[in-house]
Amino acid sequence: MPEISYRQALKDAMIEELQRDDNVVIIGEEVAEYNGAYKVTEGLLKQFGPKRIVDAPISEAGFIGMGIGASMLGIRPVMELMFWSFAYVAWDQIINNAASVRYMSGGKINVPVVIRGPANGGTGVGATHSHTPENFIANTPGLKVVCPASPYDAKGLLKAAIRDNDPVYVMESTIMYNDVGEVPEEDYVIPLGKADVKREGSDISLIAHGPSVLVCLEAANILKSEHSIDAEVVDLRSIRPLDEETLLNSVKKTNRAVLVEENKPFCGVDAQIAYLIQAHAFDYLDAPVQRVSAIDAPAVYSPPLEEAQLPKPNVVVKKVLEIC
Amino acid sequence: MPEISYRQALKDAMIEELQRDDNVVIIGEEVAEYNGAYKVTEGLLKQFGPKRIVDAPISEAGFIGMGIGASMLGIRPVMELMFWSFAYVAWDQIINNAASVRYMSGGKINVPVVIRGPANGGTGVGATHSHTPENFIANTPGLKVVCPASPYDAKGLLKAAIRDNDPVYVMESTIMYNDVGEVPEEDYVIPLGKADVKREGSDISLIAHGPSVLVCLEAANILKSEHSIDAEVVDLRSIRPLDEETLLNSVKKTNRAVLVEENKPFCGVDAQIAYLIQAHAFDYLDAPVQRVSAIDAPAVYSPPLEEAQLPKPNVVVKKVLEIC
Amino acid sequence: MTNTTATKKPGRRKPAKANLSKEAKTPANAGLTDEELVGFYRDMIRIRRFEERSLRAYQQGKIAGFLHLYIGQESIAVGCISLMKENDHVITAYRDHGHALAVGMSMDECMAELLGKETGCSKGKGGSMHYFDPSKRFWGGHGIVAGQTPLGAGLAYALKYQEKKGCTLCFLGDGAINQGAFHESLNIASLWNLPVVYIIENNGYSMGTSQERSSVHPEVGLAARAEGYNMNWAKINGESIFDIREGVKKAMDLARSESKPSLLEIHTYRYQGHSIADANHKKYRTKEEIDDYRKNHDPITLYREFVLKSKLLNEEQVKEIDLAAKAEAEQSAKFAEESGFPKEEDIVKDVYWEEDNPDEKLSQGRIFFND
Amino acid sequence: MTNTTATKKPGRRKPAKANLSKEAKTPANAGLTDEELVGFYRDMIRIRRFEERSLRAYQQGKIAGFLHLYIGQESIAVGCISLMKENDHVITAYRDHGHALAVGMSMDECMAELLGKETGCSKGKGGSMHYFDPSKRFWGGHGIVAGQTPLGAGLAYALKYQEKKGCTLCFLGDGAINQGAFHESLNIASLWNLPVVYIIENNGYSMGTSQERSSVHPEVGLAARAEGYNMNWAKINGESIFDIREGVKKAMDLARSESKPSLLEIHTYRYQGHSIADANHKKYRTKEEIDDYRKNHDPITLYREFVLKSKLLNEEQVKEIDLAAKAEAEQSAKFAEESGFPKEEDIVKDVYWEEDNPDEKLSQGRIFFND
Ligand SMILES: Cc1ncc(C[n+]2csc(CCOP(=O)(O)OP(=O)(O)O)c2C)c(N)n1
Ligand SMILES: Cc1ncc(C[n+]2csc(CCOP(=O)(O)OP(=O)(O)O)c2C)c(N)n1
Ligand SMILES: [Mg+2]
Ligand SMILES: [Mg+2]
Repeated sequence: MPEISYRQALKDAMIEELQRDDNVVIIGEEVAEYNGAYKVTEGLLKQFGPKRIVDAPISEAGFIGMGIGASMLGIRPVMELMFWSFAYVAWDQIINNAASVRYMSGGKINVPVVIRGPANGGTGVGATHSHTPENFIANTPGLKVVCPASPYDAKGLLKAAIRDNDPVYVMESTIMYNDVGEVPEEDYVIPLGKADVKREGSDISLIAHGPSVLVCLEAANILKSEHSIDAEVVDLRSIRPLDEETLLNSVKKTNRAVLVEENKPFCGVDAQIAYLIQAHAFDYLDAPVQRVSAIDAPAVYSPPLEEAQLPKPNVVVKKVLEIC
Repeated sequence: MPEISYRQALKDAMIEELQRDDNVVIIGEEVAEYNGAYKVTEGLLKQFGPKRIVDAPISEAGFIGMGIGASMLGIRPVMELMFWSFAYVAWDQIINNAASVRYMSGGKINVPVVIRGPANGGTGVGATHSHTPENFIANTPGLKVVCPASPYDAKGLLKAAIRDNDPVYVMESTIMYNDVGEVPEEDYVIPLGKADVKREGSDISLIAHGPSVLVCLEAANILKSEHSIDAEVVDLRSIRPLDEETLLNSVKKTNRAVLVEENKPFCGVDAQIAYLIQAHAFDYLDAPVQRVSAIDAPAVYSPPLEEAQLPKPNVVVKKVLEIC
Repeated sequence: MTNTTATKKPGRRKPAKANLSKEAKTPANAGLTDEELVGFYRDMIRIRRFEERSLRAYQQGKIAGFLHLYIGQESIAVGCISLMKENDHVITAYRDHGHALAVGMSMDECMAELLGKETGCSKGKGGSMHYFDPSKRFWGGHGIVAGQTPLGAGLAYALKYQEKKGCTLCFLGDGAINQGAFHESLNIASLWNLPVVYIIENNGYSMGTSQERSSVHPEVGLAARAEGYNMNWAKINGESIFDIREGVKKAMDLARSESKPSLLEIHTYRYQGHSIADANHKKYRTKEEIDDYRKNHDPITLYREFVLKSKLLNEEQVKEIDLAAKAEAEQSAKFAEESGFPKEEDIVKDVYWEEDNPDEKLSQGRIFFND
Repeated sequence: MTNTTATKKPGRRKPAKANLSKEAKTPANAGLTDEELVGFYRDMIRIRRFEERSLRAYQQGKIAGFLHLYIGQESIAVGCISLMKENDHVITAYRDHGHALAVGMSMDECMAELLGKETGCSKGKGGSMHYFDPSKRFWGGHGIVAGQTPLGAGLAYALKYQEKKGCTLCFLGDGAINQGAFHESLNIASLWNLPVVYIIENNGYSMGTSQERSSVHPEVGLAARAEGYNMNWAKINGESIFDIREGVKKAMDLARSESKPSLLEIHTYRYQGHSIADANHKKYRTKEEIDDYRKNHDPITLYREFVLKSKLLNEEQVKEIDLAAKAEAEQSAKFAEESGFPKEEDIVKDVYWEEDNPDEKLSQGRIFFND
């Protein structure tokens, strides 16, 4: 299988879906002539022309709302947010319109939009630019949200998102854009709501999504080599829908769980996962579910502090050792 | 002690703080000449004049951002959102500016704003108007959020919020505005972050905030009279800061907890509370922490369905019986 | 910028007195058949009678939440929507009953929606503010002020993308012009030449706030903000359905033929409170002002005079139409009351397309999170 | 609407060639002392040398994230801020180094902030986009496009509320005018007569998007959108610091004396990429365009010619000032490198006032949620 980057995987997903369906259109700031702020859409304008690949002014509420409206008539907009942090200027469109139109119309309308872009810290862009709102999105019935952590997942999930008839929000990571991994050449999709056991293990379940999956894989290596602890790493991939079965099965096997995410702790995604585990695997738990989240402050700029603020393998290891 | 309504309690809090501090100013849509969409600010314009009580155009991002800016120079704006649902058109100001300016300036600036208004369902206003974003707010370091459930709490918490030098968001409930309760005539504040045991009990802890507190009190009565179960009802009052001690002590005493809220379940406030309980009172728990939340869909309009969608005493009772 | 209509009178208090007999001869109206002309009367009266009946239902406690009545503004929905062709679409705010009836939705489904019944146009899930019927090219009914304005641009975008010669009518209130999303929409619509016609129904108030207390704008009118976006605009006297049609048709033609957007401001008035819960509505405006509009500027009264004067209908026929509208409204109330409420298990339906179409479902996993 | 300055030339490609000797005699400039005039040169050069040095530090990998350089636009920050009096305040976007130095923040604290050091103006917590110094009445440094525009209205609101005769300068970019929050701010500022001067630094591009591809506006200029809000506006040639001072002073006077807002558009140019990571910046514009600005329209070069021609300084003195600025920048880099990083435990400081002032703390309970 060829190895390609996470960025390329996303781009390939868009190319294939643009080719498959004339109604797919890419809209966002700097996606066309500039080739994408993070080059995820590089070359698309050249290949598909300005009708399909559209540069938007800095009007997120305007162009995202516009995409939602267009989708009601059958267009399938894939809209890039340069950062997911900028979703907040368009929040009403994202939360009220995209999520509620189907419901409030008694099911007469659907809103097949995709909103994608990076949502991560760790790149020195400070508090205004480092939000990770997958917990807010997953809180909102009517929306779906996925956080791919590998090139394979990025392509398969984005393709599934574009084909989905409900609004699906894809949260990527600028830190992973250059990561390389195996991606098949054939057409494939990854169903939303299917977790992936990225490493099998028997002693503890490390459950994560997005870039924290990589942190957990590293932690698992350390645990194995330095502490002979065999950790299972479950990558949620999709937050809503959620593969509850896979994560519960893992915990039922290992009897312990540490949840890792970049979200801030209060009502982060892992608050919900922790609740679900204790609710549905209570009798299997040998220790309380533990969490590693971003340190609870706005995203700090100073590079060494920012690194310290985000989940790190050694912190995960420490948490594991507390309950193993 | 005189009995006054929740609405009057909020108004009295504002009157007292307007009198105490010349920098307090009330800004919002229809707060002045119209006397408030829900009459919470009735009479204030007459008493304090148009400099202190200010009608805003329907520009939530504009006037709330303006209040945040004014607060940096020492004004203390108390801004009304006609519904907290409308926060979403101002979300960037509320989440990025109010929460991060202190941090990003290295502590040189503070932002003593209050944003208040109702956040509840149950009044037939549909999906766009029934959001309860206290979980989103509490997720955000830099912000504080309280949800008073009685006239006494409403006054004491709002006064504390206005005196606070950090941004404090107050979530009220249109359903409780007419509720009456004892409120002292003397000046008092309720420290943020102090929960209130609204009913003592030994068999189970019902933990709630906002209107769900009243649901729990009713449920406790039914549990007592029909099932001889003695429930303790803990009203969080403040979500961030959070009185973890009180809620943990309650659970350590009763060994069981049902958490009740109007939030949607995924990453609702109670996801975090459940996590905290299992993390810090694991060995005390005789059963998994259970939750009763709004039924997981956008807020439905149809009155009987809306009633069914929100937490009800009988559903709480049923949940309790499952684990007692 | 060109200004497509001649009616540019500023000021709320003194709208131009319409002259319908004259205005009926303008290009957009001259070719109307008698049947169409009578139809306008029927359509306006049906809206008014429907809303009067709904007001009664509200007072009887049968309707929850808000009820934003359109009474006084009927000429706008009927006039504008009468110009719609096959590829034209419409979207509006929460004051949506008039538009819904004008596009041809039935009183039954509209009244049932108010009562939260499963026979309602949104199965009882949307309520008064959230009517929808895509089969009639009616895309809501939106509760967040100006929240529909980017959606309106999007409907127009889709038309253009699909190379359909149509346009979108996107209605909003005078208070809504101060929402940022609306300005973003104006820039996008003009920048990309989207065939959307934004129509401000300027009834002079946003809740209890008069237009002057909420918006600054050039003296000629608030639609003149369009100039900042190089956009065509016009100000129209809403008491004349013919003026409305004349002004709106120009904008719709511009959209259909050149794919250019417009911003129109139609001067109108609401007699009721902002919503029926608005008990204050005689405090922020004078009784005289309301009475003056009712007596001298009511679009239906003026139109009735026109149809009588031009002998399209006689007194008897006018009464008949009125009685028929009342009976229809009454019948819709009966229909609504006799309809059933949706079931509790319906709460989680219509949330996700996929859950409602399990045969075509591709996702897996858990999607709802109550235990 | 009145239009306070005479410079209304449309079009990016051909800015009016400034004539500084003439413009130095306009009312706002005629009374300037030699010291002040020399000061402008020094201030502009200091900004440029600082940023050139920071660019080097960035290339050496010492700065994280973005670095949005102001090179080419220095006359604006220096010209505008030179007009500030005791009760005037300033706020801007992420391209904020020039404004920070112009208000008198030190190169040391600014460079240290870029390197994320505890000696930085925001203790290393804000970074390049988020400089602050309220003691200099400088309120940031804001990363979200147009997010500072309501804040700017708020600073003006506070001044008015406190009955201080001052004004707020709120800077934004040409791409920022399409954010809704900005429009809401314009309406509020004009409706309430807030003493705020909005200054669009129109450098022709928002990232890689030329002004024409992002905004529609009247031919006379994008500041003319102000007319939609009955607001004073003007277009100014940014290559002349005197033109800037002349135009901005009128607006500041209007704000201070009549408490009226303005929207100004200053034509300028950036030579570097949008941020230093913008490797594309020679693709979306021609090399000729950049060179033309550098050669013929550079505000510092033009000003150097002026000070030489008017004999305020001789070649030698000019060079000295330049060398001093370079040395200061070099020294700031040394200072920054030698400074320490904040400590890990500082991450949770400066979040809440109350936590930082435990003696005055009134709240109870848990406020941070890591275990
Ligand atoms: C963003 C937002 N803010 C506030 C409201 C509450 N609200 C509903 S209607 C309304 C007044 C709108 O007035 P206008 O746009 O003139 O329309 P009209 O009601 O006159 O038809 C307000 C303030 C809302 N629904 N959405
Ligand atoms: C709401 C929002 N959307 C997008 C961005 C990303 N972004 C940062 S600067 C910029 C371009 C702004 O251009 P302009 O306003 O002209 O200012 P300039 O950079 O030219 O000074 C963009 C798109 C952002 N920071 N905030
Ligand atoms: Mg109105
Ligand atoms: Mg620019």
